[in-house]
Amino acid sequence: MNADFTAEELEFQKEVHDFLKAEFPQDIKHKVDNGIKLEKDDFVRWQKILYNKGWVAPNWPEEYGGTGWNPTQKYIFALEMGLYGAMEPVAFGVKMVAPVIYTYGNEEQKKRFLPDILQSNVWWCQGYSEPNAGSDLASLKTTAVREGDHYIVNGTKTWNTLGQYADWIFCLVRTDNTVKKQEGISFLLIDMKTPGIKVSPIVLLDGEPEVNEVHFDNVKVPVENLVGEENKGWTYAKVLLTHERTNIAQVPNSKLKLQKLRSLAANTADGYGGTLLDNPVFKRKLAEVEIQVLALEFAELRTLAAVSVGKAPGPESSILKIVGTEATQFIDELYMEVAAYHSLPHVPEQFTEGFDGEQVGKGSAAASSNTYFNNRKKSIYGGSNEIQKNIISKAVLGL
Amino acid sequence: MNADFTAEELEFQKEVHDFLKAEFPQDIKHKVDNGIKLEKDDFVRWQKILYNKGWVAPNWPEEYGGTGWNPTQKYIFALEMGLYGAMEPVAFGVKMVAPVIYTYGNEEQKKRFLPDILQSNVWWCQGYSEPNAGSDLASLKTTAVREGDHYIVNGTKTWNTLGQYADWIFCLVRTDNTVKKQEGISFLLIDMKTPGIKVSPIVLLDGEPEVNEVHFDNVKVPVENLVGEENKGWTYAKVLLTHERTNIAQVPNSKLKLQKLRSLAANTADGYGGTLLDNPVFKRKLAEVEIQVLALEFAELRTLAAVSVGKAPGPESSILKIVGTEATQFIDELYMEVAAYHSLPHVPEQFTEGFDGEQVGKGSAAASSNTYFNNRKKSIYGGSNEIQKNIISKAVLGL
Amino acid sequence: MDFSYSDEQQMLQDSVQKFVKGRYDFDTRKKLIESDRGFSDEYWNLFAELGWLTVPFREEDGGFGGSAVDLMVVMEEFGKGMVVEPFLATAVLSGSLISELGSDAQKQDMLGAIMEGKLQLATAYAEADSRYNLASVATTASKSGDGYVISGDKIVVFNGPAADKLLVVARTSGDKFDRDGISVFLVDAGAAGVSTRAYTAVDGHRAAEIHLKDVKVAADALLGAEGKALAALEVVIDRVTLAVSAEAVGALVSLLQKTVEYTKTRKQFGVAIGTFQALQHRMADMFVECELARSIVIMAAMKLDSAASAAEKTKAVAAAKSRVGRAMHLVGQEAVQIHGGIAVTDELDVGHYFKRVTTIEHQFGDTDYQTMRYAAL
Amino acid sequence: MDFSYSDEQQMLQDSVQKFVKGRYDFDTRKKLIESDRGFSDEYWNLFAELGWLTVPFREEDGGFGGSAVDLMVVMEEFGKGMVVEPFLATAVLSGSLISELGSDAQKQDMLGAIMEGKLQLATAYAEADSRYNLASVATTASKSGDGYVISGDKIVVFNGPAADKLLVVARTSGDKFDRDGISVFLVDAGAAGVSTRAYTAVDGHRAAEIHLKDVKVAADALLGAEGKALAALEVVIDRVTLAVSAEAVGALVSLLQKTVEYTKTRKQFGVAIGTFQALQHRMADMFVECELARSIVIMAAMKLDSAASAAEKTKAVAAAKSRVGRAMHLVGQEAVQIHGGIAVTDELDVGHYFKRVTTIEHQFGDTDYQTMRYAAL
Repeated sequence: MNADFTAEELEFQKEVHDFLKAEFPQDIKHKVDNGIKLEKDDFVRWQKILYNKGWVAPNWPEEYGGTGWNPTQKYIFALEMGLYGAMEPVAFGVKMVAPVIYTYGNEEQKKRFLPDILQSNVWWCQGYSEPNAGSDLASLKTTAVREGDHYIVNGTKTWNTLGQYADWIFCLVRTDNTVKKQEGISFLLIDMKTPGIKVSPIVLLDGEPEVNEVHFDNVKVPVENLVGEENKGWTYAKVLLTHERTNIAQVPNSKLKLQKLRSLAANTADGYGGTLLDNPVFKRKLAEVEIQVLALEFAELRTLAAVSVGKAPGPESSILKIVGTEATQFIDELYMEVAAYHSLPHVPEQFTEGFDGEQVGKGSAAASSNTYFNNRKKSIYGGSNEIQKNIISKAVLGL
Repeated sequence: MNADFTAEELEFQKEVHDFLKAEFPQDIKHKVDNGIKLEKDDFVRWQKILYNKGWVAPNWPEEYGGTGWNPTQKYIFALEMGLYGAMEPVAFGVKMVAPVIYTYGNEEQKKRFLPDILQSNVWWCQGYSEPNAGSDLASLKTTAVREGDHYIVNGTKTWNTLGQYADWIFCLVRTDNTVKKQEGISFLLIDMKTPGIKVSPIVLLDGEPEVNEVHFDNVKVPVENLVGEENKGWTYAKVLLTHERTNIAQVPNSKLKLQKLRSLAANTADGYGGTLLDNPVFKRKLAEVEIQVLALEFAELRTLAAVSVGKAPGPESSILKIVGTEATQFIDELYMEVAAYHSLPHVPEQFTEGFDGEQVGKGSAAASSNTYFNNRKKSIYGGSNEIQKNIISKAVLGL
Repeated sequence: MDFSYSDEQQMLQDSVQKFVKGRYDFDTRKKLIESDRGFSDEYWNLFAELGWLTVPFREEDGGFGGSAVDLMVVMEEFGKGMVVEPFLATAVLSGSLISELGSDAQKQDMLGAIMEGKLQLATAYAEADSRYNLASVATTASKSGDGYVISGDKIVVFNGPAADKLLVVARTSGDKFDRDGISVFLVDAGAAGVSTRAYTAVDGHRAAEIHLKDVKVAADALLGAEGKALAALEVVIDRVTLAVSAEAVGALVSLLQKTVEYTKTRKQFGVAIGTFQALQHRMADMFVECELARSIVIMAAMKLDSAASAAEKTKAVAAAKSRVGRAMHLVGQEAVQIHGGIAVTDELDVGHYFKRVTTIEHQFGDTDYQTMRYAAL
Repeated sequence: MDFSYSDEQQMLQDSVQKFVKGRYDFDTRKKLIESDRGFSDEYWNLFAELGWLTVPFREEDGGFGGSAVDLMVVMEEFGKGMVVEPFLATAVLSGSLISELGSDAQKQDMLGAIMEGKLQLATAYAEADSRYNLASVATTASKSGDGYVISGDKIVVFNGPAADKLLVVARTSGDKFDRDGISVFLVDAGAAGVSTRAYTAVDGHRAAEIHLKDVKVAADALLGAEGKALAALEVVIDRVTLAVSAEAVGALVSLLQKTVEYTKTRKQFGVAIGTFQALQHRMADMFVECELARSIVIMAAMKLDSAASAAEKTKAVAAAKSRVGRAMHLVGQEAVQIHGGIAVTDELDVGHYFKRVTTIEHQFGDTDYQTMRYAAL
C-alpha cells in the first residue's frame, strides 16, 4: 500500500493542471466561480476544447476515443478538473448512451453517433424515467409498436434534464406487453426533431426549468435506430446505469466546495466581532464533513483499485452514491447556514450572464438556498438512496 | 392554557418536598447520591414509609389505597420524587400486577394480595417475557395444564428483573394451544416457593445479575390463583403493559441526572486549564438534551391533560417511551464523555455498601460506563422502540 | 396548569382554520404570490373584519388580548395554509414594537390603523454583517436640528415592498455591538433618501433590501427613549420567534399528513410505498418530531404568558426555536425525500412547505444559534 | 498509489487471521479474562515465535519494518477476536516510545526482549485531570544526585498489572500545560514507592492506577533528552491511535456480520427479523459506516507511511479516529439494539465487542476531541 503518487503520476497531474489553466475559458471560469448560470454554448465550447486534447471520455475504449488511462490517472484527471471548477462533459451523451452504443450497437450506429457525441455536435438527453415510475424504472409504459420499417412510439418520459437543448433522446420503450416487465423493453435512439415530440418544462423548487417532460404522440422511429436486440433493452439500461455511477461520489466537486466554504466562513461576520470560522460549533460541523469527504475519497479509490485488478464495480458502489449525495447536501446546508439571512432572497436573474441590476446579498450567498433546494434531488435520482440501501441489504448483506 | 401552578398546587408541591426531606432515609439518599447499589431492604424500607403516608400508589383507585390525586398532583409528586432522587416503588407489584388484580381479580384475590403489595410485604416479579419471544410477547410457550384443583406449569420465563428477591411471580401461561396465539393465554399468580421453580441469574453487560431466568418444572399452582377468566390473559396483560407506561418518559429522573451532569461538567478539567462546561461543543450537546427533555416533559403533560378529560392514553404515548429512553441513553453517553478515561475501570465493588478498598477514579465516574451499557436495555424492553414505531405507524398514521 | 383553550381561543382557531381550508388552497396562494402585490388586500381586509389583526394587541390598546397562546393559535393555522399576508411583519413584529415602545400618541396613531387593516408596516433590523445579533447595528441616526438623519443599509426586510411605514433600527450612540444607543424610528416608505430593492423571498413572501441615505425624520419619529430600544426589540423578536415556531408546527403537521397520505396511494414495485417498513419508521420519527415541536411551542407560549422572569422567557423561546428548527430540518427533508422527484418540482405544495420551513429555520436565529443562546442563559 | 498488500503483509494477515479463527473463540477469551493473569502467556510466546511482536519495529532495530500498514493488518484481525494480550501496551505504545526516544543501549536492552516476548511494559501517561492533553502532566521528576525522584499519580495504565517496567511520563521542568519539560522514565514495576491498584477495565483488559511516591531512578532511566519527550510521545500516541482505529474496524466488521447473521435466523411474528425493511436499511447504514471507517483508516495508515509532513500525519490520524469513533458509536449501538435483550447480557459476544469499541471510543481522545483537533490543524 502506498498513497504517494509516482513521479509519472505527479507529472501527469501537472500536465492536467497546466492544461486547465491554459485552456479552460476565462469567461466560463468566471461564471463557475461566481455561481452564474451556464448556457448550452458554455458546455459545448469546453467539450470541444477537451476533444481537441483527446480528453473527453477517459472511460471509453481507446478505439472509440478513450484515453487509455489507468485508474490512478483517471482519478487525477477527475480531481484536477473538479478542483479547478471545470465541468465534466454533460453525462447523457458521453457517459450514458455512448457506452450502450459502443457495447451493443452495430458498426453503423457506432460510426454514426459516437464521433458527434465526443465532439459535442449532438446534444443527448435521457429517456428512461417516466411519470409515476420513480425508482421502479422497469415499470415504464411508453410503447413502441413495429410497423414496417418503423416503430411507432407513444408515451411520456420525464426528468429529462436539459432536454430543452437536446437533439437526440435515448429511450427505453416497451415492445412486448406479454412478458414480465423487464423482458419486454427495447432501447431506441430518437431524433428530437421527429414530428409528434413535444417538450414541456418542469419548473423545480429553485424556479428553474432544468428538467422536462417529453411527450411522444405516434412518433415514427426508423428500425435502424434500435440498439441491439428487441426486448433486450433492460440489460443495456443496467450497463448505462452502472456507467452513470462513475464519479457519482462527486469528491472533487465537494472538495472544491469545501475549500470555498472555509474561506467564505472565514470572511463571514458572526455578528459579535468575529467570523463564523471562529465558532467552534460551526467549525466542528465543517470538520465533520471534510472528514466524511476524505473517507469517501478513499472508499472510491478502493473501488477503483478493485476495478483495476479486474473486479467489477460491485454493489458496494451504492455507498458512493449514498455518501456522496449526503456529503453534497450537507455542504449545501452549511452554505445556507453561513449565508443566514442572505440566503433568503430569491433573485435568480442576478446569477445569469449580463445581469446589470442591483445585486441582492453578498456574492453568491443568495444562491445558497436554491442550490440547497435543487440538490435535494441528488438523493432521489439515479436510484434513490433508499433503493441503494435495498441493494446493499440484498446484494451485499444477503438479507 | 396556563403553565403556572395554582396556590393549592404550590402548597402540595411544598408538602411533598418537605415530606421527602424529612422522611426519605439519609442512608438511602447517601447511596443514591453516590451511585451506591441499593439493596432489597432499601426499597422495602422506603416503600413502608410511603405507605404510612398513603403515597405508595397514586394511580390506584382510592378504595384500594390510591391517593385520589388529579393529574397535576400526580405530576408534581413524580417530579419532586425524581428531583429528590427518591425511588419509585418497584414496579412489578404496584404498577403491574396490582392493576390487573384490582381490575380483573375476584374479591378474595384483592383482599389477599393488594394490601401486601401496598406495604411491600411481598416482592413481585414479572413473568411475561420468554426466551426467543422478544417483543412478540404473545408467542409465549410456557404451558399450564389443568389437573383437578391445580394448573401444572412448565416452561421458562426470562428478564425477571430482581427476580432473585421475589416472593411471587405473575405469569402469562398458555392454557389453550388450539386457538390463535393471543386467545389461549391465562394470567396466573405463582408463589415462588412452590416446588419445581428454579431461578438462575443472567449476568448483564455491567457484570451484575440484575435479571434472571425462572424455570418451571411441573409446578402445581392452585386454580384460585388464576386471575379473571381462563384464556383471557392477553387482555389483562395489555392493561398491565399500559400501566407500565406511566412515567415511562422518566422526565424527573432525567432532569435530576442533567442537573448533576451540569455540575459535574463544571468541575471536570478539560485538560487545558478550563472545565468541560467551557467547551462549546459539549455545551451544545448538553443544551440539546436539556431541550429534548423539556419538550418531552410537555408532551407528557399534554398526554396527562388529555387523560384527565377522559381520553384514554392513546398510542401517542409511544412517543414517551421512544423519546424518554433516547434522552436517558444520551445523558448516559454524556456522563461517559465527561468521565473520559475515568469511565474505563470496571470496579463494581466500590459501588456497594461498606466498600473500604482504594477508590478508583473520581466520584462515580467509573460507574458511568456500566450505567451506559446497562441502560442500552431501555430501548429494548417494555416493547422495543421499533415496536413503538410500528404502533405509531399503524395506530396513529394508519399505514 | 391547564392545557385547554379558552372558548375565545377555540373560536379563533375554528375561524382561521375555516378560512385556510375554504379559501386558501394551493392554487389561490400561487396566484397571490405571482400577483404584483404578492398577497391579497381582500384577505387582509377580511383579517381585519374577523378581528385577527387585533390578536397581537393588549386589551387596553383595543386588542384581543395579546397573549402568546392566542398568537400560537393563529400562526399554527396560518402555517397549514402557508399564508403570505404580512400578518407577522405588520401586526406581530411592527405592531408589537409600537405597542412596547410607542407613546400614547403613536399608539393611537397606528395601532388602530393596523387592526383595521389600513396600515402596512415593516421592521428593518437586520444588516449585512449583523447575523442574528440584534445589537449589531451599523445604521446611524444623528441628531440634526429637531430631528434625526438616518443612514445605513438594511437587508431582508419582510413586507418592505408593501409597507407604508418602516420601523428602522438605528444607532444613536455607542459602538457597533453596544447594547446601549439603539433606537427605533418611524420612517415613511416614500421619504427622500429611502430606496427599496424589492424581491420575492424563497418562501414566496415579499421582502426588500432598504437603503437609507441621509433620511431626515422629525423628533416624533423616535419610538421610545433614545438609545434604549434594544430590550424591547429583543422581547418583540422573541415573541415573533414564538410566532414563527407555531407557524412551523402547522407546516410540519401538514408535511407529515401529506407524506402519509401520499405513501398510501403512491405505488412502486406493485405496492403502496406506505407499506414499506423503512418508510413507516421514518414517518413515525417525523410524527415524534412534530409532537415534540408542538409540545415545546406550547411550553414557550405558556411561559411567555406566565409570571416567569424575562430570562426564563427568553430561554423558553430559544429552546422552542431550537427544537422546532431540528424538526423543520428532519421533517422537511424527509417529506421531500419520501415523496421523491415530484416534491422537488414547483407544482407540488410539499416543496413550498419545505421552502417555508427552511426560511423559518434561518429567520431570527438558526438552530445552532438558538441552542447556544439557550445554553448561555 | 497502490492499495494492495505486499506478500509479507498478506502472509501476516493470513497468519493472524488463522490464529484468531482457530484459537481465539469467545469462550477461550472469556477464560483468559477471568484468569489471574488476564491474558495468555502461552499465546504471548506464540506471538513472539510467529514474529508478530516485531511488527511495530524498524528493520534496523530488528523489526518487521514498523510501517503503519503492517500495524493495521495485525490490529484489524486482533479486533475481530477482541484479543486481550497486551500487544498494544507493550509492543506498540511502550515499544515505539523506546524506539523513538531510547539510546542505542536502551534499545538493545529492551527491544529485543519485547520482540522475544520476554518483557512486559506499560506506559503511564494519563492523569486524573489531564483528559486527552498529553502536555497536561502534574507528575514530577526532580533531579536528585545522579538520578531523579518521581512523584505523582497515573490513571488507567493498560497492562499496568503485568508490566515488568513502566514508562512514566513526568515533568522535569515547566508548568502543568507546558510543552517543554516533559520527560519519560523507565521505572521498575516493583521499585520502592510504586504502588499499583490493579483492576479489569470494562473491555476485559487489565489496567491499573499507579501511584508513585518519591520513586528513585538512576540517570539512565531517562528515555531521550530531558524535558524533550512530548513530540515523540505525540507521534507514538498517534500511531497507537491508528492501531486502535484499525482494531475497531475489525470489531465493527464482526459486529455487522454477527448482526446480519442473527437477523437471518432470529424469528419474530413468524418471520426472520432480517426480512424487516426498517432493519435492513439500518444494517445497510452500518455497512456504510464500516466501509467508511475502513477507508479512512487505510488513508491514515498510508499517510503515516508516506513522505507527508508531521502536521499532515497528525491530521490524518485525527480524521480517522473521529470517523471511526462515529462508526463505533452507530454500529455498536445498532448491533446491540437489533440483537435485542440477548446483546445486553454477558453471555453473548456482541456485548463484549460493544464494550471494546466503546472503550476505544474514549481512549486517546474521543470523537469530539479528535474532530476539533482535526479542525484546529
